[in-house]
Amino acid sequence: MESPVEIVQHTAGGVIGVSWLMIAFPLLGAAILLILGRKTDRWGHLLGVAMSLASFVVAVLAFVELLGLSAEQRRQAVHLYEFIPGMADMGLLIDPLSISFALLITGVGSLIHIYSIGYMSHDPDRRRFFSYLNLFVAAMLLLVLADNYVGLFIGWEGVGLASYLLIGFWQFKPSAAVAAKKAFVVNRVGDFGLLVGMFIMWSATGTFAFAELSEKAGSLSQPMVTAIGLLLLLGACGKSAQLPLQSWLLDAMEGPTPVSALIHAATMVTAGVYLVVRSGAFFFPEGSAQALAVAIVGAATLLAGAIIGCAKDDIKKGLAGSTMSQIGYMMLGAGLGPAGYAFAIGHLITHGFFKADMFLGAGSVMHGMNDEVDMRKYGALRKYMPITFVTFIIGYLAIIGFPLLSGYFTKDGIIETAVEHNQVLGWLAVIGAGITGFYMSRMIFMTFFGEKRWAEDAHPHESPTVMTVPLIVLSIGSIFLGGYLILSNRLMLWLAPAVGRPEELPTFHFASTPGLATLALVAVGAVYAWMKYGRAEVPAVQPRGSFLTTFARRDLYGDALNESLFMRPGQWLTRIAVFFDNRGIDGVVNGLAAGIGGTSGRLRRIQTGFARTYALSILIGAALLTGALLLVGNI
Amino acid sequence: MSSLWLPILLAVPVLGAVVVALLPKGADQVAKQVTLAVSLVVLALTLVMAFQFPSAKGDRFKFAAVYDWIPSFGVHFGVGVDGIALVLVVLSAVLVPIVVLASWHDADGVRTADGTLITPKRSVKTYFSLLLVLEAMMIGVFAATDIFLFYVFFEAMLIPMYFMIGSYGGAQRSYAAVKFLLYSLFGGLLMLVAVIGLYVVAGKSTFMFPELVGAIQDPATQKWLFAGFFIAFAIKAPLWPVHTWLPDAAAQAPAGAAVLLVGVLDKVGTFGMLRFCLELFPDAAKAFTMPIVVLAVISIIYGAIVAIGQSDMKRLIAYTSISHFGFIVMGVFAMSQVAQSGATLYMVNHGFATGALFLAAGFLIARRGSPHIADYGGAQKVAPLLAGFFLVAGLAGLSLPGLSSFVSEFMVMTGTYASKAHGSGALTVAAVVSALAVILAAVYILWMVQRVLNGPTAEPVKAFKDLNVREIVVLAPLVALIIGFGFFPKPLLDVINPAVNQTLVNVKVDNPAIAEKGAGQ
Amino acid sequence: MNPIMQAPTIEYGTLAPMLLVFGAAVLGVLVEAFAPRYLRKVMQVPLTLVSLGGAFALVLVQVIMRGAPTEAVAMGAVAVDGPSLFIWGVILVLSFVCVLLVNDEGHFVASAAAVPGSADEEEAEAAGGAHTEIYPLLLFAVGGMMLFPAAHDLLTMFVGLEVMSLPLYLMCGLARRRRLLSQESSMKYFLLGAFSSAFFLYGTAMLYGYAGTVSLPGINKALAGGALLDPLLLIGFAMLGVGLLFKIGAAPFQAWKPDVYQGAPTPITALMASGTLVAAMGAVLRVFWVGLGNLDWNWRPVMWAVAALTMIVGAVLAITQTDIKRMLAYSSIAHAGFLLIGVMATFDKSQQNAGSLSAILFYLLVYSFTTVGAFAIVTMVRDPGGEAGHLSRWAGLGKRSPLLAGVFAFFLLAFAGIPLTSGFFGKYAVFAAALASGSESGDSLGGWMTGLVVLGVVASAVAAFFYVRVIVLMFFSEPAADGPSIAEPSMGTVAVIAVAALVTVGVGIFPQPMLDVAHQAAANLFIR
Amino acid sequence: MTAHYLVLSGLLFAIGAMGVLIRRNAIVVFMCVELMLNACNLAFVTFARQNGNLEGQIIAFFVMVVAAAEVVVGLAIIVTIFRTRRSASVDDANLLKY
Repeated sequence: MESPVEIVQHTAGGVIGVSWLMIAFPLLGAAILLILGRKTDRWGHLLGVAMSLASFVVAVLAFVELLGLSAEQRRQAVHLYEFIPGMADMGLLIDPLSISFALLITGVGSLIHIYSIGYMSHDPDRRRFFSYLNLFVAAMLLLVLADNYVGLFIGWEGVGLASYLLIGFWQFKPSAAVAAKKAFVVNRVGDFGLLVGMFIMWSATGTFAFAELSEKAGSLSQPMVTAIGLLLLLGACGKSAQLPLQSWLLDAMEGPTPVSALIHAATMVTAGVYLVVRSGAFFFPEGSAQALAVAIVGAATLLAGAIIGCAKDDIKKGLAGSTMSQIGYMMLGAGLGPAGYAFAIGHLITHGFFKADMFLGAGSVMHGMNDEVDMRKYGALRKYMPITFVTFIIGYLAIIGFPLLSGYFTKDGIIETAVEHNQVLGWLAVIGAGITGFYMSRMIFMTFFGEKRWAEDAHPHESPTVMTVPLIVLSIGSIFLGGYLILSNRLMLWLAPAVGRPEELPTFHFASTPGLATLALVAVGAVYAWMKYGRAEVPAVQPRGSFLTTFARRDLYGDALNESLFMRPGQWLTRIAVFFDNRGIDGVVNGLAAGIGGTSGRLRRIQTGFARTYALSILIGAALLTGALLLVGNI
Repeated sequence: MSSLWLPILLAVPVLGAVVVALLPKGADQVAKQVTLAVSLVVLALTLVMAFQFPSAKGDRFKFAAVYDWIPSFGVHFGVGVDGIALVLVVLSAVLVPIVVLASWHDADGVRTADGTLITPKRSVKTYFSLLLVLEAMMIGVFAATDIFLFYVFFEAMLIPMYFMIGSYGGAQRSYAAVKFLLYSLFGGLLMLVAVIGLYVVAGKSTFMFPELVGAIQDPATQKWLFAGFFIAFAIKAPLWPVHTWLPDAAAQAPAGAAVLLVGVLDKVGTFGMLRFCLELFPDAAKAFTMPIVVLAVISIIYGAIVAIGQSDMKRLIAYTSISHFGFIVMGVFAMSQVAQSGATLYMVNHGFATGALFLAAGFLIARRGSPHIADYGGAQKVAPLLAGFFLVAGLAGLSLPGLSSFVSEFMVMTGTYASKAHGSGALTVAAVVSALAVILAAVYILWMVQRVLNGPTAEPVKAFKDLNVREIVVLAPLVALIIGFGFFPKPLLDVINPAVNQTLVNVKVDNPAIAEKGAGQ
Repeated sequence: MNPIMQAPTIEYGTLAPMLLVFGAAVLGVLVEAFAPRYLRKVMQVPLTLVSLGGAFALVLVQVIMRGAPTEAVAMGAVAVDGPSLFIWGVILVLSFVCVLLVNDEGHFVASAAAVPGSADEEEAEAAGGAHTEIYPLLLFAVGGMMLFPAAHDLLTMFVGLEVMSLPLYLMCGLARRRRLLSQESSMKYFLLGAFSSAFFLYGTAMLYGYAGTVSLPGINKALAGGALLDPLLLIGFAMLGVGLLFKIGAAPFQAWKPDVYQGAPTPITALMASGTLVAAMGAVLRVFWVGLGNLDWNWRPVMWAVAALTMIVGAVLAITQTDIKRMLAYSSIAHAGFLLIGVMATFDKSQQNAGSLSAILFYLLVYSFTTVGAFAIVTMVRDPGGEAGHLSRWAGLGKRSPLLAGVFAFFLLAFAGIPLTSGFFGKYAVFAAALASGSESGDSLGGWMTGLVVLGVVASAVAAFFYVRVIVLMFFSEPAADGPSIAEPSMGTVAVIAVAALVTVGVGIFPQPMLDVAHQAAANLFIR
Repeated sequence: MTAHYLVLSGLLFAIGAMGVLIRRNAIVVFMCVELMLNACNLAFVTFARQNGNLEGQIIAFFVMVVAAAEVVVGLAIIVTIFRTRRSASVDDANLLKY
């Protein structure tokens, strides 16, 4: 799609000129903490927070500067240096889209940094934790700020690495190590798609830069564009845990809770959405095969995630399921073209707030309950950790789309646009909203209401201020942000220079059919949850559920599927290959040697030691010689 | 007017080797220090030379020096470097001092953390003088502009490495050493026939490479001679299915020698393909491209899969290298500027990455006394620094973006995909299939990391000490290079690109779209 | 021809080197006859060395003063031309070196006639003096070696053959240790040698019958005109071939080599492995190229097969040998095969001949020196019962005496033809010559030459295996507790090893001078 | 009419060769070799007659001398062996093999 506004090479100095500082600060922090190592244990976490805040400040300033420019000026490319001569340059693209992400990443990121000071206070490796967090922030910023796919890919893998390191932060737990590896490998499947997509771009256009690509994309043949789109979608699926590459996200909860909040809820997992929106040129026109694919993947995942969310007793896994589902909404939105982009990004931002809010809340709960994650061992906690309770409730209301809270606006936006574009997907999204209502309410009731079901040694208490403050800030965001962004299309207009905009701006109706339907379903879900978990007694051990329940508990058999489709055959293939290499190829080589040796061993027996035998051989030789000569002579 | 740079560069390590060899018995410490000093001098000289390279005169081969050696065979002592050769010479010069430091105690008899002796005490000065001889030959083989001289170094190189593996290696060392020597010797002898054939057929009564470019016109002859050269290089590289000597050799060799073996010696194979197979026999090269690319892709995937199944760290790393060499070969024969520059860059980066990985693994093995992955677990807890270096090296091995090997691998794959040299879509298929290795690489590296570094700390591992200063000094520069070139490969590429363009001109590939693209605007 | 016989003329100047050696030999016999036992050795050694040295000097004089003469002297009986002089020079130096080895105490039996372990052997031992007859015998053998390749007609060649062989037969039986083996080897060598020389002679007779003369040029002339399918010719030719190929030990006539090399006293083995091979190779070249040049399209295919067979047999059989001298014997068979590749590269209509010839001469030079060096080292590794022949005894030698093992390893690498050793250039020269002649127009078997070279390459790869095997034994395996002792080397032995090593290294790094010599020697080919 | 002589010499040569192969006693083997040499002599003389020049006859004399020398050496060797082994059988001497 022709991006409406040309990218202008940034000339004037100002903050945008030094916007690379955004990346540099946390990178520097990570480097210092990793290189100096234990020496920094005492103040390491503070440095981490400082660096993250610093880059937040830069982001804000750049944002302000960008606001100062006219809409036509709001795509500033900052050239850093020549990366691969003739192929790709290192450069940043500061435009509404990227800066919005930068704000989210650094803002929420900083809050989570602060929160972690408290959360990780007892961990001997807190310094290492912060170095990884900083590394993540830097990589994530490179991902969203880069002005070409190579730069984006570096960031893309950088966040993958950070996620790998943080999921496996408690690597002495085998489960954590495995989860980390799984996350990385599954992501690599997506990267494969992204890579091949880039091959095609290069061979077709000879560039990786967003600017040139969006110009040349129009001139490419339709099949080629479709191919690129689908391959990019594969990449997005990997990063954003969309079907069919969703399986890693639930295991990723092995990581410390702040990680789940920052990486696996607020920012990294949404990179897929960013990729799709940023690559709008290859998902154009809306309704094209690849765009439709995006929407379908989104719809499918939002249902799958929701269903999984219903069956989890592990509070973090429950939240992870809902994350999947919410990102499904964003994907759905992103699949609808410019009309949906604004809502997708909007939901992405608000989700960043309320999901982070709830994860941190969950973390705060675990903090109080000796890292217990099983909701069946919770209950009645509202009295013991009020702040956590309130903030969590706000997040909850936001996510189920309680009117006038953030989630309400953004999610509704997506649903309505979806219904306009594609009835089926739209109504599926509505259903998904209903399920969301159920499983989130279930979580609330099991955690904060009902009877105590604690372990003996549990002494729940409110978390320290350093943890509660971020909760409060986030919950405030969860309340107001959505309305601010969506009403009067602020976000859409703001993003327009970057991602374009539909011809006529949508107007938000508070009483649209899908909207009301959504509210109704959510209410139903919530009530059902209350009857099942609020009013009724929650069994301390998981009861054998119906087929559907088991189906959900097993993550829709995603792992089983991967295992039987890829892991097992892969292991067999490996064994066969190794055997073939040792016995087959090497066997031939050694066999050859042995063969020559054997021949030699047999031949030397001819040397009998009897002089007369030798004489005979001479005579025979003479005969042969004569015969040969006669033969050759007669030829 | 011939420059003295390279002759000096060759002479210094040789003299050093003689000095070390002549040291009195028991002067082990001195021997080590002398060796280190000499290798550092060589490094310094090389770097100075490298920085003068852009300004140096000479059309293609700079710092060229040609002296008559065996007039009646038309053999010259001809040396000189173009961009490709230069970066490889630099690679060798960088790795040697590191290896010297790394194998500081290898000949003293290695003891594990719990004090059990793995390898007995052996002659220290022999080891280090061999190392210096090897360095001279590595520099010579890349710098030779006379094909006969190249062949001499190519073969003579085997001997020091043979002794380093054979008398300083692990339990199976003599089997591995003999296998390595005979395999390479066989290839080399076939190449000898081709070399002679080239001389005879060309009838130029000289072995100087520049004069022999384009000397062979008849396609049939080209094919035969090409085969002679290629088989030798394929064994050296090593390419599937003649790769089986590498895992044995690399697994048995002391870590330092393994680094030079995989990091530099094997590059001679891919370097030879790029320099000789392509430029001397362009038509044959084009004719054989498809089969060779197929072999390369097989190496990539096959090597990766077999690597996953290895239970021995060093063997695993060796198989990953086979996979990586597949990439290099594919890049060389993709006949596109991007791919070939990528391949050349890959030769360098792979040297650093695999070098670091082998050394880190070597340090682990020196502590535990066993290369078997199963004998480890939870090393991160007790030796975080070592674990960190191991991890970074491993990530370079799976060519994580931001680390040097990514740039080269990416260039190779993109260049191959986009190569118009063969028109056919076959190359694009090859590129896509090879990209699958991205996934496999993650599996083999991370699974090893998981089994070695993660999980609960195994009993014998608890005794591990973290890296000492010497070991840090060994690994730090490599990791620095890996990260540095990961974000800023331009210096290398600026040197490589012109040389590769020259190659493509001699191969007469008209691939403008890519060629002028990659050449850098 | 006119009825009056004129007195034959003999160019003494030209023949001086050979005559000197023979003269010294006769003198040596007289010494044995008249000098008292305790004086004999004192007189024999200087006599031998001086005569050999003098002869070499005379060869140099010939070359320097008169350039390389190319004339048939002694009424066309002896051809003194470039190749002969080169071969003479090589043989003289080699034999000089071997004499130094022979000098070393303890190789030769006190009294060959005495029964092993009998009383009179005790006594002879006590008396101390070994057989000093060895020196005149050696001189006669050397004289024969000089005459053999220089002979210009088949009769002279036959005489040279016998003069060379008979003393060798005897000397083979003179080992002090392991006398049974020594005597056995001498008998086998004698019987088979005589047998093969009978073939040689019969072949000569047939050719005489065909051509009416035994002079090589005469035969060639006859071939130019005569019928080429005459059975006389072909049979005679084959028989002649048997005699010659037997001497160089080409398959299928190689059987004697391992046994004789193993049994004979090592210094004599060294002489046979170097001198005899050189001489016989020269003779082969002369016969096939001067005498039968016009028949080349006929014999080269056959020679192709012989060369191939020889290389393969030598390389393959060597792999499983357990005795070092036996292994070296097989390796010398393999090398004879490589040399035959060179012989293949010479044929009548070729411009390449000079090149090929010089390649062969060069190969002979480098190979024979390395061989002598290797055998010299073999003499130094001793067990109580004599030399430590069995390979297993060599295990870990590199640990006990690194220098010796190192030098030996170096010689082995030279045999294997690794670059920067003389052996590499030898192989290279021969292979190059073969390919060059193969690519020439007018070569009856162009492609086949390439095939042969490839075969040679494969053979040398196989051969490399057993050389490497010895290195593995010496360096990579732990020494046996009761390992062999290293004899305190005499000056002579040290000198031998030093010379050999020097040639191997020197030629390995700067082959040009030697190549030039070979080129000059081969420049105007054999006289025909 | 020289053909008969040639046939005869051929026969003698063959007989000698056969003898070498068949007989065990070293002396006899050696005599067979001598027989072969004499077969050659016959051939030489015959050809000399045929070609009408004297070379062949002269060669015959040379050969006799050589043969005589061979006898000396040969007998010496065989006798020594006999003294040590108390047997002149060629086959008994086969320590050197393989």
